[in-house]
Amino acid sequence: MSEPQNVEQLLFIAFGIVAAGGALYAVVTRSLLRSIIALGAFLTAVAGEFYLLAADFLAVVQIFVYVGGIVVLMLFALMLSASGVRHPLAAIDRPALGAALAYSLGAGVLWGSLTTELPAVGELPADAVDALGRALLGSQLWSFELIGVILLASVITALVIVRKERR
Amino acid sequence: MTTAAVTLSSVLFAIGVFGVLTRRNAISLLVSVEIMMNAAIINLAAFSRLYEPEAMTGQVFALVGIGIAACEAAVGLALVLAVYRRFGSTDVDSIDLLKG
Amino acid sequence: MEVSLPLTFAAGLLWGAVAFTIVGALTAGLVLAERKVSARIQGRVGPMHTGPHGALQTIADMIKLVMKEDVRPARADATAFRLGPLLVAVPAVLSLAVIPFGAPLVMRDLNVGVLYFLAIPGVTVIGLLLAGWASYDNYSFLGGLRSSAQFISYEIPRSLTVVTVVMLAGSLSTVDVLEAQRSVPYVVLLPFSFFLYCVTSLAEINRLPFDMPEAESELVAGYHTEYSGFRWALFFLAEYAGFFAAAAFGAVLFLGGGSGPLLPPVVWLAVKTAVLLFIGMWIRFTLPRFRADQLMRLAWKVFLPASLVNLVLAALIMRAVGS
Amino acid sequence: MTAVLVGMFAAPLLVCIALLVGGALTSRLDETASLRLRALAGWISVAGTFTAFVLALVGLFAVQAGEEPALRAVWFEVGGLEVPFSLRLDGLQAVMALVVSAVALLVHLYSIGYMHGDRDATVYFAELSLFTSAMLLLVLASNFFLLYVAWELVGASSYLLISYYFQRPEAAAAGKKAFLTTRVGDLGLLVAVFAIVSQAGSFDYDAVFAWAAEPGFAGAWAVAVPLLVFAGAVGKSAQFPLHVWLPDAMEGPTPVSALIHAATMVAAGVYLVARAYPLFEAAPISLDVVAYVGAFTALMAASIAVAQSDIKKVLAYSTISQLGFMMAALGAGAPSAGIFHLFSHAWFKALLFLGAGSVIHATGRQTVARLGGLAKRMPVTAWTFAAGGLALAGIPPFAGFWSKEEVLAGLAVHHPVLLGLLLLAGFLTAFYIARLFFLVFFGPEPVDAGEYTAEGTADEHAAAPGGAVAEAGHGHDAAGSGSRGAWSGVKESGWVMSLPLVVLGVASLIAGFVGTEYFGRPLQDLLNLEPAGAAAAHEAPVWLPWVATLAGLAGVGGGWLAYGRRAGRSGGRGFDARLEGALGGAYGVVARGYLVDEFYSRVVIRPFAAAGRFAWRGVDGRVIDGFVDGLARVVIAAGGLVRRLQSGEVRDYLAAMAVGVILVVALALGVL
Repeated sequence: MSEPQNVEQLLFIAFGIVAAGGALYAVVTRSLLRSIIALGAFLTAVAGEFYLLAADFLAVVQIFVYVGGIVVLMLFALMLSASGVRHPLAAIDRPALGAALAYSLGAGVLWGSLTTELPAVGELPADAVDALGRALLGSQLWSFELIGVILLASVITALVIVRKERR
Repeated sequence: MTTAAVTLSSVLFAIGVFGVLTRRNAISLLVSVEIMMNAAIINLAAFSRLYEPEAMTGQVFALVGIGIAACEAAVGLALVLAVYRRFGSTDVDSIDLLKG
Repeated sequence: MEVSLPLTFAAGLLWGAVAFTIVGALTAGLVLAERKVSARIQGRVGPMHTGPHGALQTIADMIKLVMKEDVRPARADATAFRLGPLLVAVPAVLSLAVIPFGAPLVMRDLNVGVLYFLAIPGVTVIGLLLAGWASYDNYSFLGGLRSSAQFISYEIPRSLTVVTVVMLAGSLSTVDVLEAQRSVPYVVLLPFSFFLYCVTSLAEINRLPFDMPEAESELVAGYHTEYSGFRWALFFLAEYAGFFAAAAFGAVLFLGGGSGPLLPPVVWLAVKTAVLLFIGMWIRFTLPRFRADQLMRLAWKVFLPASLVNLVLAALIMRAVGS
Repeated sequence: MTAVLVGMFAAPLLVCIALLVGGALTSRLDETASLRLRALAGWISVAGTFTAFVLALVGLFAVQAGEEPALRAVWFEVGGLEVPFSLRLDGLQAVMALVVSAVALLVHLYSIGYMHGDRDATVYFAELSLFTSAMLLLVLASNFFLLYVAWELVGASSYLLISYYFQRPEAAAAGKKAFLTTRVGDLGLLVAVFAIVSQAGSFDYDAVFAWAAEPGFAGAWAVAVPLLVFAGAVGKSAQFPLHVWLPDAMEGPTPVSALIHAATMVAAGVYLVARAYPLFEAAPISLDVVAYVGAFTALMAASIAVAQSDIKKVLAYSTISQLGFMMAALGAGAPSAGIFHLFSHAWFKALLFLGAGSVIHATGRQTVARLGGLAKRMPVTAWTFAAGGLALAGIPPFAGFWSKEEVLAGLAVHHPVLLGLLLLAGFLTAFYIARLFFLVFFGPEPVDAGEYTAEGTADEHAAAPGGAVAEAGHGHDAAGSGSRGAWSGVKESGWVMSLPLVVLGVASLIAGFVGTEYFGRPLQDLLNLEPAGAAAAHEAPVWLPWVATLAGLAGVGGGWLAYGRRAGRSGGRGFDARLEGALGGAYGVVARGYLVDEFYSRVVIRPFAAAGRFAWRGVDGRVIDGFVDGLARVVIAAGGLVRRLQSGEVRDYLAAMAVGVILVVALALGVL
């Protein structure tokens, strides 16, 4: 299989613009709520990118976990900690420094990725979900188990942190 | 496609860094960090699709990344709530008891 | 695949428009049906004046709603207030995309269809929270928080329950799941899963006996207290779309979908869905409401462990039977 | 037999551990259980000691039957040196083990009554059991390393017991003094052990003695090693010049004085010399040193005892004096006579101490001048005390007579001068014990309780053995202020205290026979210590026993004349005053132990303290602290500079981190 089609590329770029726009808005807006909604839009756009990259499973998981989970969690946190809900956030602080560092880091990463020699293109398996499942429970079992352990640990940690102290 | 994916990822990453460096609110920081995570995950998915489609390693790691992002959000937001209870604010600048 | 992708997007837009229309019609029908059923159960006659036996009552209601003034509380956050109903309604409609209404009648046979069906409604939580919060009203806010907490809590046992079906079918595609049930519907093989699915689905779509979030007696009308007119209609539509989607999906997962003798698949699916819908309404007008804390305790202390046990047992039995 | 050897010291040790652990647990968890444990502690440790006693008896019979139980294991190895853990029983060790465990058993039993109601009784019995265990280990050890370990354990537990009433500064100071003074001697022993292992290449007794018996063993080592060993013995057995700690050690509870500072631990020095006798034999000059030190100590301590006003001090100096007798016998080439005297002394001296304890327990007083007329109120104590006193005075047929006679006989051949000294010491011994007996048990009862109460509680009651006694004392004082009869509340102690007195009284009467000709000298046979050519006892002049007995009778008679005869009137206390008047300042000097303590304080302690102060204020305070403080100041200053980097703001750290990441990326890309 060759490089994917041009239309797909166009769609990819279109989603990319949505994603970058959402991300930018999320970072610069002075309303925390809008920031989170923009994050949701950004994440959905990224899910679209995943779909275009033939990672259907990843796309759905992105919606499931990120949009349905993390964004909701952030909204909860926002609403439970009343600060920032009704009041605008502080203005962007030290924009010059942030921009300079962000620019150099992004440019460095981009340059590094573009100049790296990459191996030849392989074949996409017929049933990608099947292959992913086999990888998860086969060659990559270790990462699968590990993420399970990390999830358990973080669940317990979050519970311990949030629970009210007993008197 | 490679160029597009890599560019998108770098741009998103830079945006995330910018947010982390310039925002004061703890939840904003988490938002920015999630953007950075996603930039990395896009790279994983893209390289998995474009250079090693049959091995699925990239996708597996993207899943791991999403899982870690979920953990991070859970623990991070729990901390935000704890900090809010303690300091009455979610601004990270208000938490500076460790000043040297 | 090469050609299909852009086409899919185009088709998706078309399907979306069609689906919205269909869902609108469905909602009208369902509301009428619900009112009639409730009247029947409570020994009344229900709406009788508009159309024969009140058949056009809901059409009239919808026209009224669309034409009403759009009222927004003065201190409400405008963006969030507008976004809320949309984020609730759109996913409810979108989740219908993977339901196979019959061999050709599936909008898209995603190879992760089942997962998609579970994931997309999760987005509605954002809408609920936004709607509840944007209204700048304590009842709405509490209603929004309760709804989302309930949704998230019941999403977990529901997903775990659906996993048993996926395990048995060996695929995440809804079409494949249907294929696998050609001989025996899964309700026979997985009765407990079916039960869990029905109960958790009722909870997820906030219907009685799990309609705590909008308990009139304590929260006025929950997160949509401050809504009126078309936006309120969207919530209404989303609720019935969700009800319908859950029933249809249940029919697909456990009752063999469109398979059946003589009649075309669409009819069979409609019949099976209708049965499930009727059961839902029946329950609504029969059982009392749970209290908020009982509701959450039920989710985490009963349904979550039950679904886990169910999952493990199903896996063990599958392994033992050997396929 | 291995089990016998191990069990003998392990039983009290286990009791000690159990009591400590149990006490620690219960004191934290449950007060009722703690009290119950405290009440039971004495019986638990009696059980442990009884086990040891039975095992010691078994061992003794086995040795008598010709067995030689032994046990040897490698403890650890250092370099090429193998340090063994070895135990054994031969005649000497079996006798010692029996004496130690028997006296320990009686003292444990006695302590139950004496310590009744004491708040820390659990700790007391744990410490007492620890001592018993350590002492038995010391006796059972068959190599010098283990001997030294046990030696120090004994010292440590002695320290603990002397300062048992550690809330009182005197007791704490006495414990410290005992520990430090014996330490001087212990250092000698330690050097001796080092010298032995470096020269003989082994710790084992047999190997070392074989090495000492070699013809090549002579010269500096041959003299140095026994003298260093003797230094240890001098410290532990309170011989001149290291005797100063023993009188102070009377600050401990009286049963402790009986067990440790009369019958067992102080005898360890004597045992050590007897044990290492082959080393001494190789260098006759070292034996002479032992003999002279012993005889001198015997006379000096006996003379001090005459002028003491505290019951326990009299007995303490008496102990020093008697230990001098034993040392003299050892040095004169009659080791079995020395051990024989150790054997009989253990019984009657323990008896005297326990009798004194009984008096103190009943009255709460221990100054002779404020006691009197107790014979009527405490008959058992009085008569057993009399038996012990007669044994000490060397009046036949009491035990002390036979063993002292042996000692004198051993000296008679080669050391006529020392014989004279010891005869004089024997006279003084009889005199001071008679004085003590008459003053305490006869004469008028002290008239006043009220007059002395305040002072009494201040200085005498200082040594009071426990809460119950204090109550008894106060009760007596209260009664005394009401009626003239000062002793109206005083009565004989309970059976747990009387029984040991009676047993020891009988032992004081008969224990001497095991070493006499009439019974075939079974003790000496068992000990089998006599050097090859010695048969000293048989060569002694025929008149010697008569002279010795005469000296004893003269002493007792003199004591009766001075203190007993006029008991009805002035209570004999007047004689001390007359003696003081006659002797002038010399009496005070004697009473204060010939000012040895003062001498040490001037010559040793003050220079050391001055040097210590210089090292503390001058060297440590200025130089070392200055250096350390300077370092700290430098670090603080540097920290003050660096700490400005720590703004405490997360985003500053994040920015710094971003810079770091940029640097790493740049490095990875090869830009830098």
